[in-house]
Amino acid sequence: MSTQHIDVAAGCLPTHQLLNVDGKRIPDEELDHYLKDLKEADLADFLRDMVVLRRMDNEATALQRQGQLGLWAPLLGQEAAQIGSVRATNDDDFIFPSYREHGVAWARGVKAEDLLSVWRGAQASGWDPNEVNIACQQIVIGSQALHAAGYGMGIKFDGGKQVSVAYFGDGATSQGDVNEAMVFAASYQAPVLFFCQNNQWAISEPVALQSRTQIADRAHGFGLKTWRVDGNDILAVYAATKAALNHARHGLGPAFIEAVTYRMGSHTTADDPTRYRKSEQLEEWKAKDPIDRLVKYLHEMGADVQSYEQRAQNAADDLAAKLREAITSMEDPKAEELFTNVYAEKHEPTERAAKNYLDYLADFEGGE
Amino acid sequence: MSTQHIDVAAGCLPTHQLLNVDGKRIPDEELDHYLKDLKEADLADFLRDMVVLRRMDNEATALQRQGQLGLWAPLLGQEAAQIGSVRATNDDDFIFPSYREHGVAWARGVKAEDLLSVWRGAQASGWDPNEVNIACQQIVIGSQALHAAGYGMGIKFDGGKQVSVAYFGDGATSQGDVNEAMVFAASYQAPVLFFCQNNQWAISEPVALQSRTQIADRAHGFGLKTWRVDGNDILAVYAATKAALNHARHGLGPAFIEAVTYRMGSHTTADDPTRYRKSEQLEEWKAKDPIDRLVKYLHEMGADVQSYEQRAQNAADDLAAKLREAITSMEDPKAEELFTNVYAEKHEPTERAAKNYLDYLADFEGGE
Amino acid sequence: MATTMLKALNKSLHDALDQDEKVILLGEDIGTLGGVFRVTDGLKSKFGEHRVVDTPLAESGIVGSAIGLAYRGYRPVVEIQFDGFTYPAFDQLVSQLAKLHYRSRGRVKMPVTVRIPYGGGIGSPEHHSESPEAYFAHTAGLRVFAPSSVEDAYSMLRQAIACDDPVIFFEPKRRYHEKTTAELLPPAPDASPKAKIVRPGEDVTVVGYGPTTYTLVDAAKAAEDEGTSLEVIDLRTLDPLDIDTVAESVKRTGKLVVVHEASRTSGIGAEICAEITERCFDYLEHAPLRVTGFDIPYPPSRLESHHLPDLDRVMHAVDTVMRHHEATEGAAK
Amino acid sequence: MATTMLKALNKSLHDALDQDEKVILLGEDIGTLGGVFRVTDGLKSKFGEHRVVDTPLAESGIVGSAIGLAYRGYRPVVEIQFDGFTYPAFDQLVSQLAKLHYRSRGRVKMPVTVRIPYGGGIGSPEHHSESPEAYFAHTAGLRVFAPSSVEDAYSMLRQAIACDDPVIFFEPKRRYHEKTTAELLPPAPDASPKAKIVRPGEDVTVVGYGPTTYTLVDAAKAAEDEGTSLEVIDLRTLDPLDIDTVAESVKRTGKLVVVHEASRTSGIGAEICAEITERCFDYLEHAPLRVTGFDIPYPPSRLESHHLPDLDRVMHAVDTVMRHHEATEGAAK
Ligand SMILES: Cc1ncc(C[n+]2csc(CCOP(=O)(O)OP(=O)(O)O)c2C)c(N)n1
Ligand SMILES: Cc1ncc(C[n+]2csc(CCOP(=O)(O)OP(=O)(O)O)c2C)c(N)n1
Ligand SMILES: [Mg+2]
Ligand SMILES: [Mg+2]
Repeated sequence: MSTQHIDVAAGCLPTHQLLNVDGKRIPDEELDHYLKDLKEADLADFLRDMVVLRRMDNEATALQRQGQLGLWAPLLGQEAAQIGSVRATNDDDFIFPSYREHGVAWARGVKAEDLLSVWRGAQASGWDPNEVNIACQQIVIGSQALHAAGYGMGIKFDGGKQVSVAYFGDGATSQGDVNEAMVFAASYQAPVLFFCQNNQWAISEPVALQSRTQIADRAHGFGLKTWRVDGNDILAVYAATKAALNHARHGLGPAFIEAVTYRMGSHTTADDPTRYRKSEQLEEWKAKDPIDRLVKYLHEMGADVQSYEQRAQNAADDLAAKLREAITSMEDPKAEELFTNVYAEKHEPTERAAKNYLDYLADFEGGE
Repeated sequence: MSTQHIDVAAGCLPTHQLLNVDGKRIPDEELDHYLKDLKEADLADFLRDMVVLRRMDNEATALQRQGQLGLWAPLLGQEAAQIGSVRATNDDDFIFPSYREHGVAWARGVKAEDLLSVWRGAQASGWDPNEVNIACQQIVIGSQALHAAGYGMGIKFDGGKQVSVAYFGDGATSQGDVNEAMVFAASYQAPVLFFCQNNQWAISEPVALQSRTQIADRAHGFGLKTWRVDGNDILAVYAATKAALNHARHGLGPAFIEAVTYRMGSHTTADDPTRYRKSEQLEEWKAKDPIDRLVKYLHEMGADVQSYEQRAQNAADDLAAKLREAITSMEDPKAEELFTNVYAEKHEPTERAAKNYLDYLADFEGGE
Repeated sequence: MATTMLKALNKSLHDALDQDEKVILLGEDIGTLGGVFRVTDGLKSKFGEHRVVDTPLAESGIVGSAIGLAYRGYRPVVEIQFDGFTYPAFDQLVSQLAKLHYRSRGRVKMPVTVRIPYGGGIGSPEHHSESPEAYFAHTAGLRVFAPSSVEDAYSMLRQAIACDDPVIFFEPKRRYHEKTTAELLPPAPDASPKAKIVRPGEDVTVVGYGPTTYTLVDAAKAAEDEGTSLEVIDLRTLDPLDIDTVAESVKRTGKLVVVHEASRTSGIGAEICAEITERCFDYLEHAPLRVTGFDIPYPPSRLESHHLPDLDRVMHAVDTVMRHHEATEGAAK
Repeated sequence: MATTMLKALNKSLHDALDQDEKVILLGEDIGTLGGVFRVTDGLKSKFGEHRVVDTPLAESGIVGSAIGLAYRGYRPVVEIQFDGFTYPAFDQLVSQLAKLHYRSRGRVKMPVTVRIPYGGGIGSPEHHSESPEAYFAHTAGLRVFAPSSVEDAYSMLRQAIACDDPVIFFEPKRRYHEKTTAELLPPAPDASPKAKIVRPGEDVTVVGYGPTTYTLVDAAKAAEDEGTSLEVIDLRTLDPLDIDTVAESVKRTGKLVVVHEASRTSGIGAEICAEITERCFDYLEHAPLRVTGFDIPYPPSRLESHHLPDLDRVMHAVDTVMRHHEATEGAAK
């Protein structure tokens, strides 16, 4: 596994950590400011969110094993990166996610059935983008970064106060589209936040294969205001995201965050990570678990951790029940849906094809 | 023309200048070393090369006006960038040029007719890439950067001692392909030199529209060893190219040069630059003319400039005569060439189509 | 009114910008320069740099950011500088633009128009003369418009911009400068373009679009002198393909010739021939024929006159279907 | 020998790597992981990381760097992870790979093989089940191979790699795991693949390739029970298209049905129907029919069984051409 041993050059940007692995709070001159409005209750909510997500992964993985889902892409280990960032956004900041941002969608209020229907293969997409201000999830690596750049250009042109946010992985940074997105956002000084979850792996490929420098340094070179943070430290993620959104929202141009985290699970339920990575690496990162760390910090603060954990478990149980319920009551799509929404306006060939096929089906089921 | 007034952030890399606009030699701790083998005779050759290129542009532009060429893309003003760099390469370093590197091709010995045949529309390409170690010229902006990256990967894999060199413009840096090329070259630490002639314009678009930071800074962020040089200073270009090739050739990974120059002519003979840029800018850059500067330096050195200039004029006259001669004796391609080299191996449908059409033509010309 | 296609396109964009503030133009060199063909001449100075936007040099970026703008409620009109530079944007066109309405289950609309000056015959270097329309006609979710006349250039571009679906809008660049008199009328509300019989006839149906329509009209005139009457159909849209109009004509003439500059294999001509054969089998007196660009990369410009279907090649195909017809008729008599 | 298509492909790559040191494999996850489908399993550890190369996540980069390697004398074999991820590389495939031999006037050869696992039927999410072959068949300069059998997977991949032209090599991914007994033989020198009659018959010619070939064989068996004899042709290559073999068959049967998963409009089926009509017009008893995927984005997997041409839809088309035939025969009697 030689590619794992490539060294990444030491970066020119520091890695912000506000909570160390023992849950100790580390002062950060630049970012502390962005935590000032955060109450204990908010931290308890963070904890709940992360616990719920971990349960979501477990449930969905189980459902996939039972054949209820076609596939699932776990976010296991990336809870702090997703929750810390999405909780820092305003509800009308528009998000362009990849296929792994279930946590982001959940935090914006997406319903259980809408989280699962795509992964079941029952629907082409889950939520309504305009209801939750999250675009359709994106499988084509990196494409959504350009959509975010364009959306941000729109905000700039119409004078809106939102920020457009693109989520993508470390692997995605190699795609032309992600680079072009940085070029466009920088060119128009558009309010765009590029949020990269560097989870160390793109399926079987280690991040060093994609980049010999820190990803954050690359973004910096494009003229984006850039932060590199410990992505398993929810305070650092939250504070940096606040800082970045603040920067972008105030017309100072696009921003970039590299959240250094780890994909503790498989790439998807179809993947077997033991083929390409050592168990020691996983162990190493387990010690940096984002949930444990927040729990330690809450203890440190003298909070009533047990009651928070209980509440989190309840929320997780609740979600788990909803997911199972959603799956068991989910209907298969009807044949006519094949032809629905191919075009928004009247399109005769599609209508004709639909009629022909549905007539054929009716005949077939009726006759023979 | 508001886009012209965008400021580019001051870069973190210095701009090397070894000859100032008055032809005074400025010491450069890092680069001087690479000039040590350069004799006065070499400088005289540089002068000749640049004078010849300027004449080539004039002749080709005139030939285009006379309808002998379909189009021409002048390199006027970029003589030092092209000659300084190509003269620093070894003959077996393989070059992937854009459509503007006539100077590079000429310096490698490409014949007059092969420089013009494409621009006349008589042939799909000029030289034989394997004879002069220069790939076909590239019109699709940025594509060739990936070919250079791949070629460099090949050198790395087979242990060759060459360097692969990609030429492209400032506009090209926005293309996904150029960014992906940097990613690939960096990933394999391949011996690739990316040579960007930042001539300030991509047709009508100023460089600031493409990049808010210096292009060199962007490359630096990808982990490429990067130099930014005054591209109208042939000594700086030559020395930096030597340094960069040296770096790449010795297994230290890919390199990047941003040569800051100016397109003194039109984008192509089809373009009218007065529509988008002020004449003052041109005047400003005329004062930085790469040929004048070398002449001044030669004077400064006490060289017999007049005889060098005479020799250069003779070479230019010679090329001009060859170009005109080449054009007047150039035959139009035959219809059968339509179907030649579509495939390298036998391909029946192409043979059939060729036969049908040629039979039709013969009938047509014979009969009716 | 004396005008050119260039001016008609310019006015179409002008009027669309004027009437809907969500219309926004994006492309390389379209602002200050007014586009390399000057289609957008004067629009930036009139509507401002936030409506007529010079973009960085990256086609995937242009189409991808147009998609983002559509998410925000804009109606972007994108210019690809030349046909051969469409391909870097292919993924955004085919996987994103074409599919987002479907993928979002109808919740997201993509009213994006992608203008592509296309086709050969202007003596350009490689990548400047291509006809990539079949790629897009083969891609569900896109509409493909290919006007040939000045009037259509104006009104179909208005229709494309007004349409809630993405439209790939092919402009026959070698017709840009031809002078003509034309009245530029806004399209009737809700009318979507259909194929048009530009010259009625009885013996052979000849079908083209964009730059070849003119060749077909010339062919019809030439054929008339020889006593053959061609019915010339201008398709106008390649998706949806108005096969009904073609089928009705072929049912009358019994003979079909389809003409385009694009490569032959699996081109628009293949689709029309296959579909017409299926619909009109019992009416056909001869197999439908295609006159197309060859299956070769676009050749150097000094060879392009061979590659482009011209009057003679069209007439040759017409003669072929007619000769057979006459032979059969002769035999029957 | 008991084997699967996966193993045959793996052995084909193995043998090619073994016999020619200029053969080099590039792709995402093809090294340590052995590819997401395991086609390259074990090859990196045997041949080393300079022969079996994990690449950064960028398809244009993969194809573009393969072109550079070909300039240097290599014979790159590229893996695109799934069909739907081909499009970011479209420009490099269509403007560069396809055209460089022509553009260089024959001086540069591009012996690059691009392997694409394609097609549906495996219950995957969007972008994982597409059939983009028509884009490439429409593009001059590329060869397009689409084997259906295990033997062909082995030998045609060897032929693709040995060929001095670029080959887009479509692997029917839903057939990867089917067990079969097959003898894997290197192709005869200089033999280039042709269409193959995999089951002779008399009444209707049915043509398919890749994943649909099996459906056609099943259909032939089913039809036999009903007293109809189908001649099943496996195209094997889509460029060059071996239209002669199809035409000879249709001249005997007088009826044609073409089947593919890809969208209908301007697909391979359109080309075959158009071309066969032109060549076999006087032999045809019924218009050639197409049974294809619909002109829609690939649907969610729980709808894909409708989208994919299945036995019933093929039989329906066969019945249609036969019914007409019988009606006519009946009338004649
Ligand atoms: C254009 C494209 N190429 C390939 C794939 C297949 N693929 C799916 S996920 C993935 C790795 C992505 O890695 P990264 O960007 O780091 O995101 P992560 O999965 O780690 O969240 C690949 C190669 C794809 N979805 N899209
Ligand atoms: C992919 C692509 N898009 C657009 C064009 C049209 N075009 C030709 S040259 C050019 C500007 C290139 O600018 P730059 O890279 O700075 O090179 P320069 O012309 O200044 O040498 C453009 C947009 C093209 N050739 N290829
Ligand atoms: Mg990752
Ligand atoms: Mg430039």
